[in-house]
Amino acid sequence: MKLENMYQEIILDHYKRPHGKGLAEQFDAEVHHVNPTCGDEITLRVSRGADGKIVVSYDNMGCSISQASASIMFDQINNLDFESGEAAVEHLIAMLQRTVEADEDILGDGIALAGVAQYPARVKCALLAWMAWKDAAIQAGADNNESKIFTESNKEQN
Amino acid sequence: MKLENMYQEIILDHYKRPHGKGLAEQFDAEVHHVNPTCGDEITLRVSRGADGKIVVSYDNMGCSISQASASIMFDQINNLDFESGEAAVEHLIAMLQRTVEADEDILGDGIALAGVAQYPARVKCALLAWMAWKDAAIQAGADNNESKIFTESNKEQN
Amino acid sequence: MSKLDVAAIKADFPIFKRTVRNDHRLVYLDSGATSQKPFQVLDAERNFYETHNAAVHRGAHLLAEEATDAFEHARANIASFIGAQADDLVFTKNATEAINLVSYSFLNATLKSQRGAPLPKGAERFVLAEGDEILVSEMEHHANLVPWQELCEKTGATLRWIGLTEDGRLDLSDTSLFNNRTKIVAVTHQSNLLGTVNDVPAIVKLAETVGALVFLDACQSVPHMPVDVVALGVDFIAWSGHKMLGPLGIGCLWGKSEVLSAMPPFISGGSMIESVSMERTTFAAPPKRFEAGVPMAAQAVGMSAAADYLRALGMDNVAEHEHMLTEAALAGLADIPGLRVIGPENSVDRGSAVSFVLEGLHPHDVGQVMDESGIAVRVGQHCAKPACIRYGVQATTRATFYIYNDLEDVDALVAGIYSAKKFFGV
Amino acid sequence: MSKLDVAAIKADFPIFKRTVRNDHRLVYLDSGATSQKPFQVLDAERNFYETHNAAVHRGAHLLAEEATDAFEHARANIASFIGAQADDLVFTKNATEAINLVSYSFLNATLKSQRGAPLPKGAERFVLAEGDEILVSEMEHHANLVPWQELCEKTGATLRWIGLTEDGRLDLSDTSLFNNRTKIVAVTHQSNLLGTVNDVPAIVKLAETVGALVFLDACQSVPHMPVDVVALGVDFIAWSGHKMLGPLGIGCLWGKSEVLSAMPPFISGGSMIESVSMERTTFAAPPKRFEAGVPMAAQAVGMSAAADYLRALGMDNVAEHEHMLTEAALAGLADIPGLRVIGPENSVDRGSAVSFVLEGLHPHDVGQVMDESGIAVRVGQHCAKPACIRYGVQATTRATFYIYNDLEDVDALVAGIYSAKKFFGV
Ligand SMILES: Cc1ncc(COP(=O)(O)O)c(C=O)c1O
Ligand SMILES: Cc1ncc(COP(=O)(O)O)c(C=O)c1O
Repeated sequence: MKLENMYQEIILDHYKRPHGKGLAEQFDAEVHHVNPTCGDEITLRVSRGADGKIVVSYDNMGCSISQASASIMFDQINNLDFESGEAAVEHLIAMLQRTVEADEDILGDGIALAGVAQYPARVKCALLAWMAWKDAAIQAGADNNESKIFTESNKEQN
Repeated sequence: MKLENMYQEIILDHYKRPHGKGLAEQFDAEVHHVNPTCGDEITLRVSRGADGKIVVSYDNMGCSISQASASIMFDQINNLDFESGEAAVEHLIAMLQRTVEADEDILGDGIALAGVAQYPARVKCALLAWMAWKDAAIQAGADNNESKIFTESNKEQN
Repeated sequence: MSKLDVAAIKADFPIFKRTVRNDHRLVYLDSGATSQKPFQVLDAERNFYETHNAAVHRGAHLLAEEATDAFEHARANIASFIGAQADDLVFTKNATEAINLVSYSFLNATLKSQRGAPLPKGAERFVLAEGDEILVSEMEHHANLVPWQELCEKTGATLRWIGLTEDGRLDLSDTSLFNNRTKIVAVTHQSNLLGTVNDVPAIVKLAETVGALVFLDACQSVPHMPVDVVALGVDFIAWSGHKMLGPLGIGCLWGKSEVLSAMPPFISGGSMIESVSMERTTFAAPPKRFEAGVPMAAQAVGMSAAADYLRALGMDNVAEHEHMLTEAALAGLADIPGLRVIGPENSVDRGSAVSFVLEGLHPHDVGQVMDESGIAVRVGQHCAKPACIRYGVQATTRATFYIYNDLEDVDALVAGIYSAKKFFGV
Repeated sequence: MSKLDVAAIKADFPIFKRTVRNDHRLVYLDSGATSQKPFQVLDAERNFYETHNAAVHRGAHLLAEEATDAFEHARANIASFIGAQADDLVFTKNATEAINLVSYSFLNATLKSQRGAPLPKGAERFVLAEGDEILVSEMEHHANLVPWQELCEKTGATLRWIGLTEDGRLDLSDTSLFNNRTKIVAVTHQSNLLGTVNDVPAIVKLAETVGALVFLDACQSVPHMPVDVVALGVDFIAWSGHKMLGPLGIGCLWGKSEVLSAMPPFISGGSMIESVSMERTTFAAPPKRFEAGVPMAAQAVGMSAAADYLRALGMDNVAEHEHMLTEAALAGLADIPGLRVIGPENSVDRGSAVSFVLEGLHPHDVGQVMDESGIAVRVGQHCAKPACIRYGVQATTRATFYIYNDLEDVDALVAGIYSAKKFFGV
């Protein structure tokens, strides 16, 4: 059954016991991203260390995919510098668009999200936390070169 | 050829030598009606005599049908009272909708307009002058019972 | 018992010839979002293009005459479907545009009046002063909420709303919401999230006492029950073709003729004018005043065929059929542990939209398991986020029924929910 | 010489299988009003309904995914047809709505700014002050004139216009029309009445010097010539699907992405929001921000098939073909006594719309005689009354050519005019 490709054990584990959930008191930037069709939400905070490392915390509501993905995001990119974190986000996007083979070194348990690619309507769920991280990191001034690549369709505009 | 049913000799005569064209100086009400798709226009003035008879004058631009019909309108309803004029307008409408046999006593040369019924896009041309007359007569207060039947779709609204 | 022959109906809908995931038959429970289309509708639309296509109201050649005739015949037929006159029916691209047409009438009348620009007779009803009120409800679809919020934001009018009772009904106890500052009451006939059918006569009565206009969002009623605008006594209704077996890309606004005549134009351009110069333009009478540009004539013809299809079934029979399915669904759901229906739990004054949440399971996940066995339900906020918030849920799973659904589909829904629970071990 | 095989093309268009009045073959010279549709377009639309129909961007089930995919693929394909990115292309019901979307952006930005309501970044470009100017031309279709008149009437901005030369061209000699109060210059790419193709680079240059936005009405250019929005350098273009072989009921607005992002919403409702509460709504990014309600997905798929059809012919070849027909028509008309062409008399910078008047004959009567022998031309003011007034004519007869016309059709046109003269004895 294809469904089990998406809902792998490891995903359901992250969903039921998410890592790093809970907001830090101190932060340099906070973002709130939503998926307007289904109502999934994440509030995400980052603070930048002197060493350029970005510490992330978050709180969220949503489906198993969006929550598991946030938990995996925390495992993979908390305390990384912007470039490494961004590379992970790009790799996740590419995996979900099926343009690369998933690299476990970069995505960790995130490789288990590969099954989501079969369900285009769920890709947004898998990306929600990661895009929020990128937005927050940029808002915190972490991208020295002011990356122009970034345009997040769910970002608040008004 | 069906076309000759519409463009009967008598229509073309009215078109080339219209009766009563030219605006009177004195009037109780003036209206300006247009056919917005083709640009046909008529300015029409009425004055009401003490006897209730309505004197009409007009100036217009437009196709053969609209001009011939204005000329026939002048022949048929100039100097009639409101009820008789309105009856003629209603009869013309019914003829163009093919719901009655044309009555020459009422429409005079207007019975030659029967061929227009085959060309729905031209019905408006044939009605322009007659509807303008009715509008003007009502504006001049000629309809004692304030006829609510009348709603002219090309009447100016703003 | 239902008077509809579902097997015969299904045979009219080409989409049921395909299968979905894992070669399952399609159990389509998402007609609340959009309905499927019978071949009669598709044929009518195609026939227009293949034999009469031309720009309507814009030419005198044969095709233009035929196209205009087909378009205006469609208007008259659709109008008669709701007990209305052709001249009072405006075609829009969807119900959303129809609602905006009305909200922008207020904006435009207000601005034009402030600047002394010409306005149609009777337009005062659409002129807002600071502090005037617009009344909506907490169960509105975003389409019947956001346009009014926007109107208020741009004019200084105040948005107020009718709250909801625990069991998913309008709470009409606070009658002070209807007061002499209330300019329009805009509420839904049937909630697309809760299924509630609102008490329109009560609302009309309250509005009448304060002289407010009444706008009824009929998106979920016209396709599902007999609707007669005269009997309803409202000033406007709006709905979409695509939810009543018709094509996408067409909706309708019906308004009382004296109310429509009083409204200044919304979208302007060709075909809605009377006379144009560089300095000044005058406008046509309704419905043309509100139909700028080349209209969706083929879609009007298709929507008219949809009205014919429904009329042949009988709207009473349609409503009865859906009622039967709704009762069965509510009964089946009532037995499922951890399931909570969002909206009325009984079938009184209730349409066939059935929303629910399951403890410990997110709707997205429920929907996904169902989809895997061919059951198409909708998950999310259903463009009614305020009502979701009101009932403390982030999202719901929603099944909606229509003429091509039967009791087997209800059974599939119930079985699907059990599978989802099993899959996720809750 | 033309590279199009008209006989093969015609075979793709079902409407040419029918005959018209008196069993004549159809000589369709009214594509400027709306084009006919090839079966490839009709099949694409029907296939959407028969196999993928669902409300797009509103569900997670298989059909909803497929429908969303088809819709977004259509967007990308249509965008690429004009050299643009998918995210910068907004679907509307027709070009008229697209123009109103831009004119209402000015209105809404102005009002929201006056009340301190939130606005997108960059919205200042859309905020009008009393005395700011909107610049159009005297050859505009009503669709690109009336919305700007309405905007001025509601904001106190001033409408100015570029006049026309005797031979049907924009008179760009008065450069003071472009000044630092000019907020937007809205002109047509190709006149639907005169056939004139305007000098877009010259207009863009003048607008740039004063920092004005440039809106190009591309209704008569995108269907007929290669159009590349990047090369044009304008800020917006708008056009309709139905004039480029596509379905009725769909149009497009393309805008530079930073310009679209700066615009507040126009029509509001479902699917264009980010988050909604009773108190406050935030909005999605373009293009969704401008696509409230269930969109015309089937029509988008049909329009995309139309783009494919034209791309396969080659837009250069289409333009060349029409140019050939236009030259032949102008040559044929030049010999007719009492005939006056309204618009450029030669074929330089000129599309295939050929308007004319005949001494002593009203266009309605000319059109009627032609129609009787199967020739469909348009008569009237062509939604361009100011240009009719400018040239002192009450109305014109207009022939427009497209890919399914050939030299025989041009001959039929010329012969038809002679018959009309004969019939009326002038
Ligand atoms: C130049 C021009 N602009 C605008 C329009 C309006 O297009 P639509 O009626 O499809 O909105 C047309 C056609 O009617 C046109 O020819
Ligand atoms: C109650 C209700 N109102 C309004 C709408 C909006 O309809 P549309 O998206 O067709 O404009 C819908 C459906 O989406 C609805 O269910």
